Amino acid sequence: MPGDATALSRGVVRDLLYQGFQARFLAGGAAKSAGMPFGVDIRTVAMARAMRHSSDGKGDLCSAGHLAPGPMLAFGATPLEFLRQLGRKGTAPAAARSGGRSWTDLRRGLIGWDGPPGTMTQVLAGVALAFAQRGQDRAALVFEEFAATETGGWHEGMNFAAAQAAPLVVVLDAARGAGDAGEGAADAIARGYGVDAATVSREAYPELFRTVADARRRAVQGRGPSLIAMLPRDQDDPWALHDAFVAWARDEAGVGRGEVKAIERAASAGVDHAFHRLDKEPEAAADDALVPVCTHDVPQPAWTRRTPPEPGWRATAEPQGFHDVR
Amino acid sequence: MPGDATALSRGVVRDLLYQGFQARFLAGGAAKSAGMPFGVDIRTVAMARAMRHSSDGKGDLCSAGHLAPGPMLAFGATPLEFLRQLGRKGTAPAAARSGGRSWTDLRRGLIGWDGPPGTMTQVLAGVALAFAQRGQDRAALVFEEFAATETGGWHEGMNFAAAQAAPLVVVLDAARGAGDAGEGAADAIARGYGVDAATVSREAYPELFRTVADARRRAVQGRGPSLIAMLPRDQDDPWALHDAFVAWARDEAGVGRGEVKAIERAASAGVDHAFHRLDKEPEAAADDALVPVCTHDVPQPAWTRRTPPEPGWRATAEPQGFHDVR
Amino acid sequence: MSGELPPQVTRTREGRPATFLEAIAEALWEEMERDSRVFLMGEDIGSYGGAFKVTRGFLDHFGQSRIIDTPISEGGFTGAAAGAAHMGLRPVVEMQFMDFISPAYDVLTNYIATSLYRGAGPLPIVVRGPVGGGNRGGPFHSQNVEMAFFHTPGLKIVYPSTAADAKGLLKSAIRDDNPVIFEEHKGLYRAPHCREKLPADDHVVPLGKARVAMEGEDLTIVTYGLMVHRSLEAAATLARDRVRVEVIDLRTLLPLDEDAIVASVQKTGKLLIVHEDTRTGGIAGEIAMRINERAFEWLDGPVLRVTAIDSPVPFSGALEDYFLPSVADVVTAGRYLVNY
Amino acid sequence: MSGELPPQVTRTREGRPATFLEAIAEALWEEMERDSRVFLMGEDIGSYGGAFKVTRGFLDHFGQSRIIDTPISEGGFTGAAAGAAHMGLRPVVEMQFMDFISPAYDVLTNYIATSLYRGAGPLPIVVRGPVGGGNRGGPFHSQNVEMAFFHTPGLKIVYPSTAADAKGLLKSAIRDDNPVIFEEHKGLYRAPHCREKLPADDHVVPLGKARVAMEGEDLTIVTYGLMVHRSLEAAATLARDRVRVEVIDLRTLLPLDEDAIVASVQKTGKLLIVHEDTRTGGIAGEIAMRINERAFEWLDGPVLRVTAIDSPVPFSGALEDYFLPSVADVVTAGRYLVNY
Ligand SMILES: Cc1ncc(C[n+]2csc(CCOP(=O)(O)OP(=O)(O)O)c2C)c(N)n1
Ligand SMILES: Cc1ncc(C[n+]2csc(CCOP(=O)(O)OP(=O)(O)O)c2C)c(N)n1
Ligand SMILES: [Mg+2]
Ligand SMILES: [Mg+2]
Repeated sequence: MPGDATALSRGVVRDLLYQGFQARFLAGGAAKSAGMPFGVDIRTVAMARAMRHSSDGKGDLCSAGHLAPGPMLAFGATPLEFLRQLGRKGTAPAAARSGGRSWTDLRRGLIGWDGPPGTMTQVLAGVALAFAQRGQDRAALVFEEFAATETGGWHEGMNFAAAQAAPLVVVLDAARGAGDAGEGAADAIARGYGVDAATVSREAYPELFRTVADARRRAVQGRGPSLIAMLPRDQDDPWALHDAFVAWARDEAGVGRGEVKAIERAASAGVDHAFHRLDKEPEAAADDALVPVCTHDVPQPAWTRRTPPEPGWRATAEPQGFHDVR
Repeated sequence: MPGDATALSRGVVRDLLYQGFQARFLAGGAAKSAGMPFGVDIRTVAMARAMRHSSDGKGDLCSAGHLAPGPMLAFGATPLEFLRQLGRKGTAPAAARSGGRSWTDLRRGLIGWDGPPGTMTQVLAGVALAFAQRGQDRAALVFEEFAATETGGWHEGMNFAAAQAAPLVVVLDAARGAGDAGEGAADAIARGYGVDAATVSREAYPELFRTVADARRRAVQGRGPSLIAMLPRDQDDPWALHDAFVAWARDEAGVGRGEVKAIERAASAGVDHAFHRLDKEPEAAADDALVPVCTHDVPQPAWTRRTPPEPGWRATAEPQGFHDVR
Repeated sequence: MSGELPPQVTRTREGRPATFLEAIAEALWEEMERDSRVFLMGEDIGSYGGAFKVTRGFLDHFGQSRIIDTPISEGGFTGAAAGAAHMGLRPVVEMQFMDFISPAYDVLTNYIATSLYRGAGPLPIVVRGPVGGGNRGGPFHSQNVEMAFFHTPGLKIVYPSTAADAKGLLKSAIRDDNPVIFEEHKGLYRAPHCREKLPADDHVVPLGKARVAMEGEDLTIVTYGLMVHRSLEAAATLARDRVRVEVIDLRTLLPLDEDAIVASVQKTGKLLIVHEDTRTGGIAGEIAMRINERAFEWLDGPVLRVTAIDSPVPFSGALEDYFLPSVADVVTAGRYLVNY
Repeated sequence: MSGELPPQVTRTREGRPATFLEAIAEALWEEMERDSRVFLMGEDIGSYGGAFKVTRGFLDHFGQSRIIDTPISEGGFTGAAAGAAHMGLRPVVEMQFMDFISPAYDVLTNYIATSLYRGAGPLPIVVRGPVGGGNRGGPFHSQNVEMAFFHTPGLKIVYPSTAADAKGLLKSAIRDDNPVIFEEHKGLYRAPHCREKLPADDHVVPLGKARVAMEGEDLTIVTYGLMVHRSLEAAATLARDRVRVEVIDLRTLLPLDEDAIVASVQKTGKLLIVHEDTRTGGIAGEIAMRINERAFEWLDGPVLRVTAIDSPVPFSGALEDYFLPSVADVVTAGRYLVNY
């Protein structure tokens, strides 16, 4: 395992605990009202840790997808941000104009999407193309639900990345536990594009990390994209892998029992603080809906609704009865 | 080779000769003015002969694609129809409202398309689905240019056919001689869908026939679609395979030298006749453009153009100066 | 086939009022019973019964060959529907949310809509699914899709506003030989005020004919879908000022029932168009144009419109409510126009 | 990089008049020289030089990383353009024919158009290519695509009518931070009457501003693209009857230069809209609506339109000519309106 295993493990433990505490929020019903299950899968966090993170817009890019937004934690998203997003707060990314469990912050390498599967493989292929064009040591990572492979859009993105040998790592995510990704499926698909493939199942953290780190290294060396499929994890206990990893970090990766406890306390306090603060934050303001859709548009309220027609547009008489409704 | 080899070979010889004589039309410039090269590839004709033809709407269906419309001959299209289509005659299928080298006649099993590649794999997958739903002994055959595999639409069609085990045979056509279909490419793609694959190169007629006949048999038995890739043929002499086949039919398949000559004379006379007749046929009439786009629409000319506005629509004065322009 | 009928298709047989959603389910069920060529395709419509449970119980009754669960590939299975229609079947395709019709835009506009014109024969296909905002679904689960297709000759577009119309129009759409886009507003699916007793006989409402939802002399409101209800509410408010509003429910957007609009405007002289869809490029434009062409002399004021604002559908409830046209907006514009 | 410039980008440097197509090539070349973030993607644009040879010689000069030959996957490479734009590049995407933009409909309307609103930042992407009929291309190589996108907030649509505008507007589109659909009429590409000397300095024409192509007092014709030329011909015919026509060339369709149209209608009182695109759901509707909203009192006659008929573009020349709006059609409608 490359780099400082202990430090990396420490980071993942932190991410995992954040995820765990956020789950409370869901249990409390807030996510239900937001209409979306919140996937938890240690493996996605571990994999995202194998990328190069930075908060200055010079690191790797990651699209965490719909299922398990854990990778966003690895890329610097905070619990408070998730809570704001799910809670539709005015302080949320994009002032709650867009939903989902992920949002975009290009400086931290976060790129979010709440729409059709497959699209982000196209978009991240283009991101990766830009890295390659500039000869940068950067790569893109996209998590797609396995069903994305059913869409033509995903194929076009994958084929484009392969044709351009773009530094892209595509993970087919089974975080929601769907039994789609049969053993060998990713291999078969990858062969059609002539790209490398791997399948991960219940591997321990070092293997997960190494699989992505290897794919990333090949990618930035110009050896093209890779396709990594996750096999579904145990549906019965979504936390089993999670607990196993914490145990591993503590007992084998040198993080230590006391340190795990300390991280746990800090994460808990952080999430508590976030909840506390969230309560005081305002809902999005109604007319935030009016922000421009193009960069230099002047937002124009439709005149029959909130403002009277332009003066002079009618020559013969003053508008009447216009202001008495609301 | 199943069935009566001699009779089948006889049919193919006829188709080939038709193709050959039509090439004269192109040399004469008519196809150039129609803006399209006319692909000639014996192999597509031979493959189409392996399907079940009928003119009562109960046989197999074939989409010959853009490249080599030869398979349409096998399904009963006549040289005169091709010439009308290319010549934009009013007698052409659909009165020259749609172009391309193929058109639709469902009774004969012809289904044409002049638009984006990939689409017909979707459509024929649905045709095949209908056959399967009714338990009929029918299958669908689609020729796509190899580039269709780059489109997401083609993947969605192929995946749908595979998921439904629809009786569909997909041929990736290299008739225009493009060097796209590398050995093994179809295999690799087919694996992703779990369907059977084959590659044909310069095989003699019996092998071409057998490949499709086998795929058809598996298909109607409910064993799903097949993907057949054609490797590019010799670019230098597009007629080499053609001549080789005629020689084979004559010398080995029992058609006989005299008989080949007779077919040749008949085909030549038929094509001559078609040219002759074509000359006398009218161009499409301008207002054929006005046929309805929905079944029971009354076609409505836009009133500001060919007809005056409805009487009474203007209360104050008669329209003036309306009829003096054209 | 199992003997028991799923509850959502039995309301009319039992003489009970049906919701809009149940009316849709009844139409599908009855047409599948009536005509073995009709079959359904869509994501999770089989054992799962569909995202909104419209087709719950259909798989058991009609079997796998007529209730087809598809991969996520709206373009691919809509293209397959075209092929099945060529062969004489009558596919009804469900989009899980109509927002997801966009990957099928190519095959719908290029292949399916042009088929008759190209001499390839008519394609009797219905593409149906939930549309519309107010559900906090954000930009990808709230769209109205009519204007993506309104410009394409060869397609029909239907958008019912009542349970009875939903049933009658869907039956007509399935029997129509042409491709029909059929929009069902999520806000009507289970709305209590949309629950009504449906005619017990084979209830068919012809395509292409608008409905006068309320008669009046002073102002014409042309609208459709959920906005019919908003407009009727606004009309009730205006009635308190003795303003008599005529509300026309288009029911079919393409072909547009121009005659019905012209007749009403010739009576009232004032026209307000209300649509939930965004403003620029919305259907109000085509209606204004047609009225200019055919009834300009009868206009006693400008043709005006109340619509959503020009942006994607926002996620937050406060933003979405602001984005959508409200009853108050309709009242404001209506009063303005009446006093013009 | 090779020292010799491809001929189609040197007309202005050599002080010679350029065709519309050469103007496009010059704009691309100059913007690529000026800004290393600009790059091109499309089918066969590299060594083949593009279906219309717009980019002939570009590959040699700019190299493979900035002239990217793509697979046939309009959705996929348009999506990739979005990613590259996120990273600060400025992709210019060529559709071989704009008809083939339809597989990219999903990613353009859902991902790209909504990016700024979703807080993901603006996406400076130009999608350009040949449009329009009259080339005997049949239904899949002749379409105008503006109405597929006109309804989508977040996109801009540009449709130039002259060589100078083609160059100036394309440069503006590339510099614009928003996604722009850029339509180039094939009938103008090599039209001799469109050949003109272009301003030798960095010629930029702002988006969103219409142009008065001819001044007049009696009738306003609002139009764009090839129809500007048809309308000017019609205006010349009408001038022989002393009818003074004002011809407005929209140049940008979205955002629409409403002020320019209103100002003209306030002068003439009569408005005729001419578009090559099919009739129902065409842009004429939105213009009629805006004029109703803002200049109804100035109208001395109905807003009328001359357009193609409601069908796919027919293949045969005779049919296509009938389908397309002609000079005579514009004269007929113009005369009718002036005498109204
Ligand atoms: C274009 C498009 N079609 C349909 C949907 C709706 N949709 C979202 S996820 C999903 C199913 C995903 O299946 P899978 O990857 O197997 O995940 P699972 O839900 O089984 O865990 C569907 C149909 C969508 N978001 N976009
Ligand atoms: C959606 C779409 N995009 C682009 C085109 C234009 N087009 C037609 S054939 C073709 C190239 C086909 O390549 P290939 O299969 O390799 O055939 P070749 O021309 O090389 O023989 C292109 C780009 C199209 N018809 N449809
Ligand atoms: Mg699943
Ligand atoms: Mg090729």
